[in-house]
Amino acid sequence: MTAVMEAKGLSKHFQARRGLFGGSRGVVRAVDEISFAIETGHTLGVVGESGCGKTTTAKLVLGLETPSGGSIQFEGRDLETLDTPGRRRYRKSVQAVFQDPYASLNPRMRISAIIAEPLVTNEKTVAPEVRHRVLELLDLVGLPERSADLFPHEFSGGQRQRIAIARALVLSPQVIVLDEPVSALDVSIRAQILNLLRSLQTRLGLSYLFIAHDLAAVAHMSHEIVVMYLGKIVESGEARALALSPKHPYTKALFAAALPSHPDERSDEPVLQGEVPSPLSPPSGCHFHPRCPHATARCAQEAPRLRPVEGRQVACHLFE
Amino acid sequence: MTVTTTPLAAAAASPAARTLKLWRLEGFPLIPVLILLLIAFVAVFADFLAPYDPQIGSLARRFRPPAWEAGGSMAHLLGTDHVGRDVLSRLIFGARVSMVVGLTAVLVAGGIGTLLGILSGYLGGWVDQVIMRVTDAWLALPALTFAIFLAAIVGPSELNIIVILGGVYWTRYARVVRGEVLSLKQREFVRLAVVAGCSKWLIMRRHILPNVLNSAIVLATLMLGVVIVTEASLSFLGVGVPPPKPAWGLMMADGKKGLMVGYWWLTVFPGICIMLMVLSANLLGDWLRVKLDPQLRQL
Amino acid sequence: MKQFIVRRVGYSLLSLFLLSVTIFLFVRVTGDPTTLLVEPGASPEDIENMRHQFGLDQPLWVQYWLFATSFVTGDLGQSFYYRTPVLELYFQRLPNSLQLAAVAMVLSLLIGIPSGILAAVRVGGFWDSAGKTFSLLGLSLPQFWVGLVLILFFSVYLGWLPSSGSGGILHLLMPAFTLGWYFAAAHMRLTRSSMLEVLDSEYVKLARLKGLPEALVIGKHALKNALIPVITLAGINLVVMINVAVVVETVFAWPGIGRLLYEGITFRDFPVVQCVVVLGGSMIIVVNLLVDILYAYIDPRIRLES
Amino acid sequence: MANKLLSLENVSAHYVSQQGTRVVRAVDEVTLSLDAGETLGIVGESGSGKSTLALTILRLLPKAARIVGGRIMFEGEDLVDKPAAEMRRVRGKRIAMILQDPMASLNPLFTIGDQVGEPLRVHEGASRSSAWQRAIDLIKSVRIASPQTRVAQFPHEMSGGMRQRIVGAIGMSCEPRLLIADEPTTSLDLTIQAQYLDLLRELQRTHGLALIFITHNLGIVAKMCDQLAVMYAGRVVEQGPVSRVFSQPLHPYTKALLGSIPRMTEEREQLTAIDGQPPDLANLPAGCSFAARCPAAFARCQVEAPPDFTVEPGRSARCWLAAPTVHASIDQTIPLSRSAAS
Repeated sequence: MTAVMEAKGLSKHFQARRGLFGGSRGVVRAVDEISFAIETGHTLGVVGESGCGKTTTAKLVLGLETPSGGSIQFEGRDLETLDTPGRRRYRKSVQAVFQDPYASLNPRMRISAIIAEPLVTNEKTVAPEVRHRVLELLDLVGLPERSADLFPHEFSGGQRQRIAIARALVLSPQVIVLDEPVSALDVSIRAQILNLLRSLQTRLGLSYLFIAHDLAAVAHMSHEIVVMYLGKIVESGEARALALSPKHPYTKALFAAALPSHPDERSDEPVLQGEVPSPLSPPSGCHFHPRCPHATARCAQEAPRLRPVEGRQVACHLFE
Repeated sequence: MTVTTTPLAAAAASPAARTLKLWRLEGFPLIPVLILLLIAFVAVFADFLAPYDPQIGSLARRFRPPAWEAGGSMAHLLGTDHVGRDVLSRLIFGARVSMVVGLTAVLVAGGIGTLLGILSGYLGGWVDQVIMRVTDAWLALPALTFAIFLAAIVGPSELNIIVILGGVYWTRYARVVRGEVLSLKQREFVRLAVVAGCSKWLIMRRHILPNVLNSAIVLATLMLGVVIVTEASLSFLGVGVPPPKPAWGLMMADGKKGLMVGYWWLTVFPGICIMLMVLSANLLGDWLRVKLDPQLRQL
Repeated sequence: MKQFIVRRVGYSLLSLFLLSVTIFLFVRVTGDPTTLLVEPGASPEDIENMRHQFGLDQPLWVQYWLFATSFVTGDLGQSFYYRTPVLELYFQRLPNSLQLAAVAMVLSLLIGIPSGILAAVRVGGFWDSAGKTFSLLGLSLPQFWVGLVLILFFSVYLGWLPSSGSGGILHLLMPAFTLGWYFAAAHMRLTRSSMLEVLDSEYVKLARLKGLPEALVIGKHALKNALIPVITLAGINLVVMINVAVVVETVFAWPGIGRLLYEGITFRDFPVVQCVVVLGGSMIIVVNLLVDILYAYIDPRIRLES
Repeated sequence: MANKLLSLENVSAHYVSQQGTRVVRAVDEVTLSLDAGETLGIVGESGSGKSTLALTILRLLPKAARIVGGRIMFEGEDLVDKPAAEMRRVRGKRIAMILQDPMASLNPLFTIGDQVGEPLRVHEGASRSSAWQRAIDLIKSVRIASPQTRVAQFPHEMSGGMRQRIVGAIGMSCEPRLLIADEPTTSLDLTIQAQYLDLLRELQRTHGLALIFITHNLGIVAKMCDQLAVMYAGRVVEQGPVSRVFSQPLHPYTKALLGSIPRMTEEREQLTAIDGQPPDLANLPAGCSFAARCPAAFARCQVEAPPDFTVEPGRSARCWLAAPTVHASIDQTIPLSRSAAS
């Protein structure tokens, strides 16, 4: 198994400073030295609550933000060291599908132009070829050919998300970042899109970075899962094993808080108390210690590192 | 695997058809649009429509009342002014002045404002800071006061008025457009365009500009009314279109002296013209705002 | 909070600076400043003297320095017409403008707020369209036209009210109404839209769900929230009113700052024009600053967000 | 029927457009009932009419909508033709409701004590000081520390979790018999959502409340509810005890819905996708409104809308397949997934 993409010690810090006379108000470590790998043809799921850094991670991978530290390696080469053609190739190989199907498509462009935009921008292609490719993709995502000449407002949410997927595929990328791709859709439509994404993965050998707050959807889609809390990875490992027997106290609490899919599965685990602290002033030591039922004095002082535990990575002093 | 979808027809046809229907039915401001078209028509064909030269009168025929008043005649349907010029002819040529000044000033203000608003909103950083600080400073001056100040410096002429009004009003445009751009910038299709490798300029042209156009049009229509009132006010105060050119505001300023002795037609008729034009522009703008741009409804 | 105020004051100073630069540049760059700054009909020697006095023979930045320092020290020049310092003239006229603005403001709030509330509560109904028409007229009708029609009606035909000048309350009525209508329309629109927004909020829905009588829902929960932006705008508008009354004061010959500006234009008395513009802009910048700081005291969320 | 806390009988609420040409049947012939202390989940997708149903019970429909038929019996009284002033005394006192966004539900300009005590003052004529005292007790009862100081604070001085609890306290202030929660947790993070559900559960236990959950999330129903009603296109297509409906859904829509959610506990290659879109409520088809998307539809479904078949006591479905004669063979007639069908 080879990793198509690998992040090593990746960080993104934001200066909490605004305007001309703002002055600095400290640093937000939105993403703090995280490492992960996306295997070829696999899905890496990222879960965590708001403020955990999962969206920033997606932006870093997409090149929408530049990392403050660490590196991203694509096909074994560091992005930093890539020359211009190399970067262009990277950009073509990594595409995205976002949450809101209504905001993802420019309302003033026809579907054909929307789907073709990445192609036209990046490659010299003649018009008939572009058209051919657009129709091919529409067929691939299950939309009729005549959709090409319509405008976005003529489609429902699920159909728009199919269009967004077609656009992401037009450059035949290797990695697609899926940032909450079904959260905005109705329950009965979600399954259509998840099924489509899975079948595209097997047919085209795509790798996904899948970000969602719906744990069951992530578990369903992913091969590996990364759990984040306040910018750090607290646990990562094989998806099913992690979902069924989480180890880190936060992962445990998170999965315990997930809603059951059947009334017989109601859990009586105690609910995690407290709220996620402000990322502007995260707790010392292990960020999770103020809410952790197992916290010791050491947790408040020393941040645990990720360590291998039973084929998984866990960042917790309990597992040393 | 099979991916099936509903026949598009059901989903596709109905919203489009509904939009068309709404467009036709819901409160289209027919009368205001007709009034604006009429004023535009009069402005274009003023030379053929006006019965007299608007700038030449004879003192022998001063202060003739409108035709239906005692002492009025059909020769001067709406009467004559203090130097015996035909009021109707002056109103007709005044329409040209208002239209030309109004439309070009809005175009100038809209052009500068939209451009700077997009640059400021999309590029952010120091470009945004510079543009917005200047905008803030300029907005602190009430538009009319600012316009008077500029007119006092550069002196009155039709061209100067256009430049002045454009210079005064672009800031309002820039503010609104910038706000719009900031929210568009957060929209996912703009982020996706970055992912697709589009350059900043391409994104501004293809993704930002077309999407702020609606707001810009609505604003332009509403601005037309404001600009015309300002132009008339400047003319009324004597720093607008220089006499003897027939501008509606100027006509009212001239007529003001006659008001106390009962020469009401000199102020009332140009006033009605200004009112009709401004009201029509505002009604059209209000309607467009609701139709084209739900986000501006709160404005 | 301290940081917020420092930042906000910084922005205001920057705005003042940019404003002064703008005014300075417009005067120097467009055409010959001597024609503006030197009295009409001055002899060539006088002009040469003045050029030296204003530093017009110096580099631009030196000129700006002279210009800025004279402003900061309160020296805004002499009026050509009245032969007195313009600042003195300005403060002579200011009380009249304040009087007019205060009455116009009271009128505009008395009309604007209740009609705005009514329009929002009965949205889509008769009062809503009546209010819309009223506000559209207020925003569309040129003030000089409204003024002249009022004069025509109340002074010429009915003879009830004096057409011009200052004196008793009767003199104030027409100019205050003319000035107030425009602002009443603006206040009505803002009251309506802010009320509609508040009526749609979750806490107003919850108030209804609590079973509160409708009068309490609107009078207590909605109104207080909806009026915050209106009162803010009114505060700023009071200062704006002082500075935009030029047309109204001209029509009714009301001896305020607007009238001073008008005299400045007609007598080609440029120092007066410049003074009115500079002080007007500064006043508005300062008021905006005060309102923002006050706002931050009332509502701490603003401090954190902006 | 008599001892039910709440029972809806053939309740319909329609939106009528201004010209009167478009009628949207947002709630259509809904029959439901709820015992004291019980929890009912009403599940549906957006536009299924579930939120309109909640507002119908409280008679707080928007102006364009009205109740066009049926009875809403609450503690033996019909709410439909209660005078407006009396209806107001039901809201907040006997039926409380919690809205989608608990964070935005508090008025920023009034103290917590004022807002918590307000229903007491309005409904029970409590004096300012006694309402304040009871507000302190209520705040304590939702387990907020130092209620004496909290009561005088403003909403922005509290964390999101505390505001949630305050909203719960407001709902409980007059000891209502029924609490309706409309999508109470959609905007919340998982652990915060769990805390909120926990709080509601606790309030229910301590106050003997009946709860109605309006949600699109089957997980909430599975976690919280005793009874379940599934809504589709304005109608309740299936209802019954939660565990029975989850284990043995009668209606193909329910079945597909249950099949479409990914599960943590089992590996599934394919989820059951429901093709197509819900119908336009202003232009419903002649037959069953789900027929166009139903994998098990047959000729009769297209022409005749099925009535509500009671399959066993407390369990019913609007589906021809649930008609007494064919009921036995339902599992054979409805394929689990679309791919198996085609």
